[in-house]
Amino acid sequence: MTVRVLLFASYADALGRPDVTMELPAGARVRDVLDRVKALVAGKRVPDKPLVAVNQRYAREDQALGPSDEVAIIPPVAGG
Amino acid sequence: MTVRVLLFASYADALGRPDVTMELPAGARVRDVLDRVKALVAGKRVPDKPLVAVNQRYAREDQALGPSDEVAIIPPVAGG
Amino acid sequence: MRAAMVDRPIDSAALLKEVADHRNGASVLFIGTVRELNDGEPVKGLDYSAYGAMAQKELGDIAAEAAEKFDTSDIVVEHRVGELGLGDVSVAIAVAHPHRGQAFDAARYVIEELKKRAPIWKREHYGDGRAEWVSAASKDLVGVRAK
Amino acid sequence: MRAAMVDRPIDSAALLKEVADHRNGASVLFIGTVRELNDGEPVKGLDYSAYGAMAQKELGDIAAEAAEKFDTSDIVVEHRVGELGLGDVSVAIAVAHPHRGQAFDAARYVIEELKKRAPIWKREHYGDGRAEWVSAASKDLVGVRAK
Repeated sequence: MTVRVLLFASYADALGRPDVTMELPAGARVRDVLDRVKALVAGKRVPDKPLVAVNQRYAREDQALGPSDEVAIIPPVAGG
Repeated sequence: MTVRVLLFASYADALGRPDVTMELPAGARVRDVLDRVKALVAGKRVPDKPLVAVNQRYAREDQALGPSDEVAIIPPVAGG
Repeated sequence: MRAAMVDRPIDSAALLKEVADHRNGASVLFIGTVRELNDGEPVKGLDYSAYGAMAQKELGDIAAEAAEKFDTSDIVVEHRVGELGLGDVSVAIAVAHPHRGQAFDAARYVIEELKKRAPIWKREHYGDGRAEWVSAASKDLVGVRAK
Repeated sequence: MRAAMVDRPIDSAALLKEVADHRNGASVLFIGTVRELNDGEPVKGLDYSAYGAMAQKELGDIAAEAAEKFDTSDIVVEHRVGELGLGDVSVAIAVAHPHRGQAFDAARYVIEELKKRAPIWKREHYGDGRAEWVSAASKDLVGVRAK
């Protein structure tokens, strides 16, 4: 299945772009996306367990993903 | 000595006027003023121990008064 | 820091501007307004009166205490006296601070102390022409007087 | 109740008007502004960016939670994104309530939760041309990037 992954702020800087589309096997979970992202940005400022959102809601590492889900890797927030 | 006594809000209503001037013996204290005021408004909505200010500062019943002091009897406040 | 009893409408936006400073990241404005219901009885309007000179002193003391406790001199408070209609602002407190916690706490301190200590009284006017002195502390009526 | 991410200046007086209601006796406005110093380094300006759709949802959730917890629907919050200069308003929260305690608490709840949960990021611009992503929670710099 195809999943769109969004990166923001310092994570987007680390990746060099604000999003990436991934082909994942059926049954893939949030942690599979994280593993791919960490490989892409190797060593560049993305922590081991960043905050993640799926379809604009905070999600856990073991949340299962479906086709056309939107996954976002969320740097430490700084609103206000 | 002469002391000016101010009354406000419901206390002024009870007295029928907002102030009264009293002749008091030297050494008079706040409680002497209160006794006189309570006699003037007999039974009319002034409690036994109302708040009192002397020269625009909250004062205790036993505070000694001097000539030309300004004494105020303060109803329950309701600012805000 | 400024504290004033006023007999004209309160401009709360002006108070916010007065405390603004580039060192401050947080501003809190509290405003008290005349509301329709006081324990169920429809209020048409209010008049506030005060022991003016003493109220001015108390407000100044309270602002100075808040400045000391919460470490900012960017505090302004104004309380209005006279006739007020529904929705009119009776009191406004503006505080600015580098940090939001202290901004909130200072504004809260000023309104709580003002309500306890400032010699200010309020008479509510009702639809039927009656008017009553109201005690904010107890919400008891402390006196009754026909208008 | 209303929550919005906006890319234009925030009109805090308009927010106060929006929550005003004759049943309410107390209004609290919180505004966050760009300040000069962040841990000692002079800030020339900021840009805020957000995961817009999610930030909008979180703000809406937070306002709804505050409405439920503090028993008022008179809550409005706006957060700005884009380039901001010194003193510009980045966030404003207005709450009105019959009682002041809940008005303060609801405003405080919204800003605290917003700072924890809203996916919004801030990059500070310094006098020497550098810019850095800032984490509000830790005040640590979470990334550095030449402008």
